[in-house]
Amino acid sequence: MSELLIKNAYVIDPINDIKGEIMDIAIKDRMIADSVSDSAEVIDAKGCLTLPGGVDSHTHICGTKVNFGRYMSPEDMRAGRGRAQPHMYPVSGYSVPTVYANTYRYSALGYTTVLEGAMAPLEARHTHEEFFCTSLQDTMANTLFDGNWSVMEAVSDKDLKRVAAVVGWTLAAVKGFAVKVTNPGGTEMWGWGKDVGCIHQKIDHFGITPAEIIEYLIRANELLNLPHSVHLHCNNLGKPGNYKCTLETMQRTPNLNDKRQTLYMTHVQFHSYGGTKWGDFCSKADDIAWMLNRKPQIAIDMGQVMFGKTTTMTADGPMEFNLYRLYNNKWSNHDVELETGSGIIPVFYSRKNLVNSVMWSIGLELALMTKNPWQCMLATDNPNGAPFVKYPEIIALLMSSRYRDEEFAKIHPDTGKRVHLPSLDREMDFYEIAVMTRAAQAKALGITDIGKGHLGEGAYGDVAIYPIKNNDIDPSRDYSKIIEGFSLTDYTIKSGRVISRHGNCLLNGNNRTIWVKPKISEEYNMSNDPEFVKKFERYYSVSMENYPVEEEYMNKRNICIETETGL
Amino acid sequence: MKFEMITGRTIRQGEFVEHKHSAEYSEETSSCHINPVDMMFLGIMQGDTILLKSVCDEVVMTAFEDSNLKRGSVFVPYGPYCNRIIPNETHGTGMPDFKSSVVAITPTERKVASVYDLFKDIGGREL
Amino acid sequence: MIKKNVICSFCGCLCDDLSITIEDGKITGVDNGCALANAKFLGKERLLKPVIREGDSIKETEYNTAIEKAADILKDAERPLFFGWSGTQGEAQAKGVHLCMLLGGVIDNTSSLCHGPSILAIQEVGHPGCTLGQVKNRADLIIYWGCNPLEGHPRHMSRYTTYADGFFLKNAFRERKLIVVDVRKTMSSDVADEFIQIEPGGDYAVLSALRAIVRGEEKIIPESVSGVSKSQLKRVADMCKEARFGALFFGLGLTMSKNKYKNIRNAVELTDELSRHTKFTISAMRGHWNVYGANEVFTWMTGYPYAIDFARGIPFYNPGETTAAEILYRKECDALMVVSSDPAAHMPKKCVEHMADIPVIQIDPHKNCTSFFTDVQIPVAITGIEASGTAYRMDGVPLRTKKIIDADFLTDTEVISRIYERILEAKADV
Amino acid sequence: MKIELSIKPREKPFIPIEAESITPASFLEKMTEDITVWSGNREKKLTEIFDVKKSGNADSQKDVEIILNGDCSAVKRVGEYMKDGKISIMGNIGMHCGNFMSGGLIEINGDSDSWLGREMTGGEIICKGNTGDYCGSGYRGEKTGIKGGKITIMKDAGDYLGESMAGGEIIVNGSSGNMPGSEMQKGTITIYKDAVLPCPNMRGGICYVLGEAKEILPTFKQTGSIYNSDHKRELNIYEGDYANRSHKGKLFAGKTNKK
Repeated sequence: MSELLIKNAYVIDPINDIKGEIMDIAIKDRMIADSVSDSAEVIDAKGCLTLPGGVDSHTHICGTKVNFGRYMSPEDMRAGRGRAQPHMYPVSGYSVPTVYANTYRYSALGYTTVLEGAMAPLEARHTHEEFFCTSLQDTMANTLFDGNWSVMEAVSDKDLKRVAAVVGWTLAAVKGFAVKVTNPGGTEMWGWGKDVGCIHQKIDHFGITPAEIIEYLIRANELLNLPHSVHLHCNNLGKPGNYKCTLETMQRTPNLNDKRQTLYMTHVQFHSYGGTKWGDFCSKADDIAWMLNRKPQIAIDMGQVMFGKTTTMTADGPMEFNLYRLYNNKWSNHDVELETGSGIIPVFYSRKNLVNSVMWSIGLELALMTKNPWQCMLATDNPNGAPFVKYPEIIALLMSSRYRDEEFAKIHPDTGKRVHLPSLDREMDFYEIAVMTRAAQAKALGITDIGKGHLGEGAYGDVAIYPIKNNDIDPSRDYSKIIEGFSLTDYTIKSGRVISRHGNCLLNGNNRTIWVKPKISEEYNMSNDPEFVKKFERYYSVSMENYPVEEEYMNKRNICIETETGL
Repeated sequence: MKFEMITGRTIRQGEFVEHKHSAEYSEETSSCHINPVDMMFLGIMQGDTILLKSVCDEVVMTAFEDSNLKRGSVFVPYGPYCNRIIPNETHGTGMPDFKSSVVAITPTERKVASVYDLFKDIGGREL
Repeated sequence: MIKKNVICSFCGCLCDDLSITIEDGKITGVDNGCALANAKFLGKERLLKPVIREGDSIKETEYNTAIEKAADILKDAERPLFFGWSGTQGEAQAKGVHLCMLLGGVIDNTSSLCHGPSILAIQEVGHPGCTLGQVKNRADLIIYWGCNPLEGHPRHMSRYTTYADGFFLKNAFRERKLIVVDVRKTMSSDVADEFIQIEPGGDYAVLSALRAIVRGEEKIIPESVSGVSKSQLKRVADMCKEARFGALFFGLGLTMSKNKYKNIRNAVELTDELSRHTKFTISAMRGHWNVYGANEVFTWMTGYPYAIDFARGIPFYNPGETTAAEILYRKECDALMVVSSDPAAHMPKKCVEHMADIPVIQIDPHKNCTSFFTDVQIPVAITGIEASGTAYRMDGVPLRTKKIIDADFLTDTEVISRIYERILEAKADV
Repeated sequence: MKIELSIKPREKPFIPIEAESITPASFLEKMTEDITVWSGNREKKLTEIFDVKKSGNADSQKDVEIILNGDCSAVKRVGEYMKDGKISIMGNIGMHCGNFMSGGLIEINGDSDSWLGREMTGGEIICKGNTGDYCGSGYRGEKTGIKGGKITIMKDAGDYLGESMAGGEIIVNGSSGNMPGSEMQKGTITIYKDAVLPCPNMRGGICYVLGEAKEILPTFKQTGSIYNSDHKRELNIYEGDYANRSHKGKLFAGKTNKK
């Protein structure tokens, strides 16, 4: 049995309501314990900021589209090359780095748990194969249902239980974690080169609307009693004026769960645009935040944009085509039969560009205008808004209005007329940052019960110790020290083992995959449904027997969350 | 006569690709498909042996009449015979000119070599 | 006993609906398979034991001895080349990458000799594609350019395109139009609605002309382009624009002919242009059953799909320099490990010559042309028959091929892992 | 300062040497003993591979001249990131010579292998022999090739000369291979003899083919002809490439056969 004692730590653990206390943390056999024996290995935190391991509730690091981003971008690969180290493989890549680069860099930032934002069920094995190599973080996969024919047909029949049965069967089959909906209906329309306007436009052939898909999936999600809520990428991403669509989606969201939000809306920055075209494009973060402040049933992540080179990748195929026509750079697209789509293009967010400057401001505004930090996660939709290695800069921007002002002075001069950022003087504290980078994520994902995102007894021994001393630093003034401090932990500990020390990583961090298996009665088991089986065999290009992801793709330590359902 | 040599897959080449020491593989991959008019000009009949010469080497194959080809191009299934005469030049792309190399064809009395014979003189040793 | 829904590990189609009859532990029948699948599943000939060459003679040996010898050859090499990988399971490919990282070698897969140029093109302009089921359910226009599916991928048309059932098509076969573009008539062009016969080397010009016509610049196009009449080009451009869903498949006719990757780039840009008018996708007809898997595995591990040089401990990628053909004909490597492929049969003579000068290790169930040069050959279980393993279909869909009969052979993954362990031990001893 | 490097015989002469450390900056900033090159997967002292003779002193890179003797056709990356000074190569040189160069002069007396001056932004390369493929090109997947500087080839160039060129000047006194100036955006290429399929998909820039331009693409529009007094001959003027949405490129070509 391994034992570890972290002494003299300045701990913030929002879930357990610890808001900055010097204390010791004991870890026994991977889990946080009350105490350890004298023979425990000791780490002296020297009063440094100590948080639960970071949780990224929306990132793209593993799977078909991420790998295609790598495949098509040798120029990005050479931007981040690193030699092999004694316990580290060589790495490549900046915005779409290799699996090893991702896992090492997340470790260096103190992250121990990450959620891949989009997995097409048909290509799930691929995501799981890459999870296997993401050896220093525990992983889970959002599973795409935005254009799932069986779901859409059941919605069309107004058969909620069937929607739930299809979702439950699929999640268990592909070992997914949560229900992801990307541009609902839009990806099916993209199968014909079209898109949907907003949530009330009917989808060809199926005759239903995005609003109905969202509504049914939200209710099915609760029927299946899933740990996470529906994870929604709204329609109309990136279009001027799309805030109305976003607001209406929010307005329609019921409050169905008292443990967590009912709807998680991702990268809301991209969905908070005013104006009618790029010419009069402006921020509507105020309206979105206003709605969010009145809707505790919704949680969002920022989708912050940071300046520089990156790669955008999403299941939202039509959106990527629009971006391609804007940038005229290379464009990849990958539609997945009966399920979803995806697109990838490289982008460069420039400070000199007015639209990009406004986008940058909107993300920050959303975070600063959302009163309750538990409702707004810090994320860039990695790598869409920026690679996750930019998180420390975002933390500093949220903690220092001085830093924001200095940055604001460097962006397009007309930005001020279109955004609210200069008028916001809120400066977040370490507690709020801890909420926005781990506690709120864990709560939103519904994984606090299995011991993620906090340091209570029985939780996983996931800890990040940053070289930041609360008393020695004024984040508002010393923002560069904040960036530095959050960029490289002294120690990142996962399950009681040090996986990264000053960025020197362990070869294997005993990573786990967390997935869900709703308990569904035989009556609702889709494997027994003749109509489902017949359509499957007829229209998929793989047989039903070869579709589910085999046990071989789960490492032995995987965590299966079985849920009691109403089916 | 000069021809543009195209190489490619055939069903039979695929069927015997894991049996490279079989007579069938050797026969399939040493057959050179030629337009019948070109064959007439070369003065050869189906089944005659021909010598194909490129900038780098030469190899004996069997002529096979094929009216699907335009005059001036010949087709040979992938394998060691065509590779004997395909230049190594890849134009900086890693890909040799498998479908665009020029060969001169003349009738010959020589026999088609066995697969092993093709490699023997460049250092290959029998198993 | 009959096993159903067996995945065929021959070509990139990875058909997963084969029924295999097994009697007394041996395969005696194949249903649903094409001629290539039948040959694969019913093949008898294979290497039974590892062999080592000693002087002019070759002798059988045990796995341990062969693995030791392989490790000995590799551990001191200054620039070992690891080539092949398209005919093995993903797990073995991953081990191979680790082995190459450990030794500072160059690793390349057979895509450098098939769709490497397509990858170069994709890296320049991207790839608007889709899964094969998307084509099957929606496409009313299929184009095969520079490929002959009926011979190279015999069930491609029946499972995924021309003859397949389609959700959005009432009578798929009649509603779909088929265009074949090639330099020669083939079995596939015989069934096409429109056959465009191009002069060899003329693909690039024809693609450029089509792009210009689709953009409304037809007036500058001459009456004939590379042997194709302007009227046919206009007709084809109209067919493409009027289709509800067009799917362009291309093969080695574009990657291996003159202009190589620029042909593919042009085809992708044509697809981009057509996407402004209707739904259009483009896909490569990948050859070996898991060559796309090799690209995928290499990419997530190293950042690059093929031709990766680890000599400096940092991955470096530059096809044309770090590809197997160059490394061999320039005599840049001093040891060669070949896994599940046959470079001696499929590379120009000048590349093969160097194999005679350096030690060659081969991991392959079959004797082939490379075996003439091999110093150690280690037979392995055949993935998809005697071993399970991950494979990626030509459209990127990952499948798990299954073990359907027992055999006493180690898998590729096991053999490579053991070589890796052996080298680690040897390095630790120093 | 003058540094004379003479390559020594090697046991495995074809294993490439990666020698991006051979630049004026290295010799100015480091002791010769501390300079290393790579032979395959081994890092070796420069002095293990080359006989090194050093004479004189220098205060800046400008005052450094490096002379390479012997057959260096397996020596890659010489002069990478060179900023100033001079490298004289007496024989042949391997791939990637002068990559990312921003200043100074590289003079090659023999032939140069592929990727000569890849992604250079300034300075000058003169190659008295032939050069391989991708002279003055970009990197795989990158949008732009060279952005500045000048490359002069006295004999012939291989394929994909100046691919994605975005500035600077390339002059080939002989012929080029297939597809010079593909995806070209800016800058000038001058080929004194023949070229095959010039400037496919060009968006901008100027290319002169003073000999015969074989296979001009059907998507180039001939807009007239001009007598070029510099080169003393009549040239057809083409605009293109009309396959591309942006087609502001200019191609001046001698006798042609439009396909």
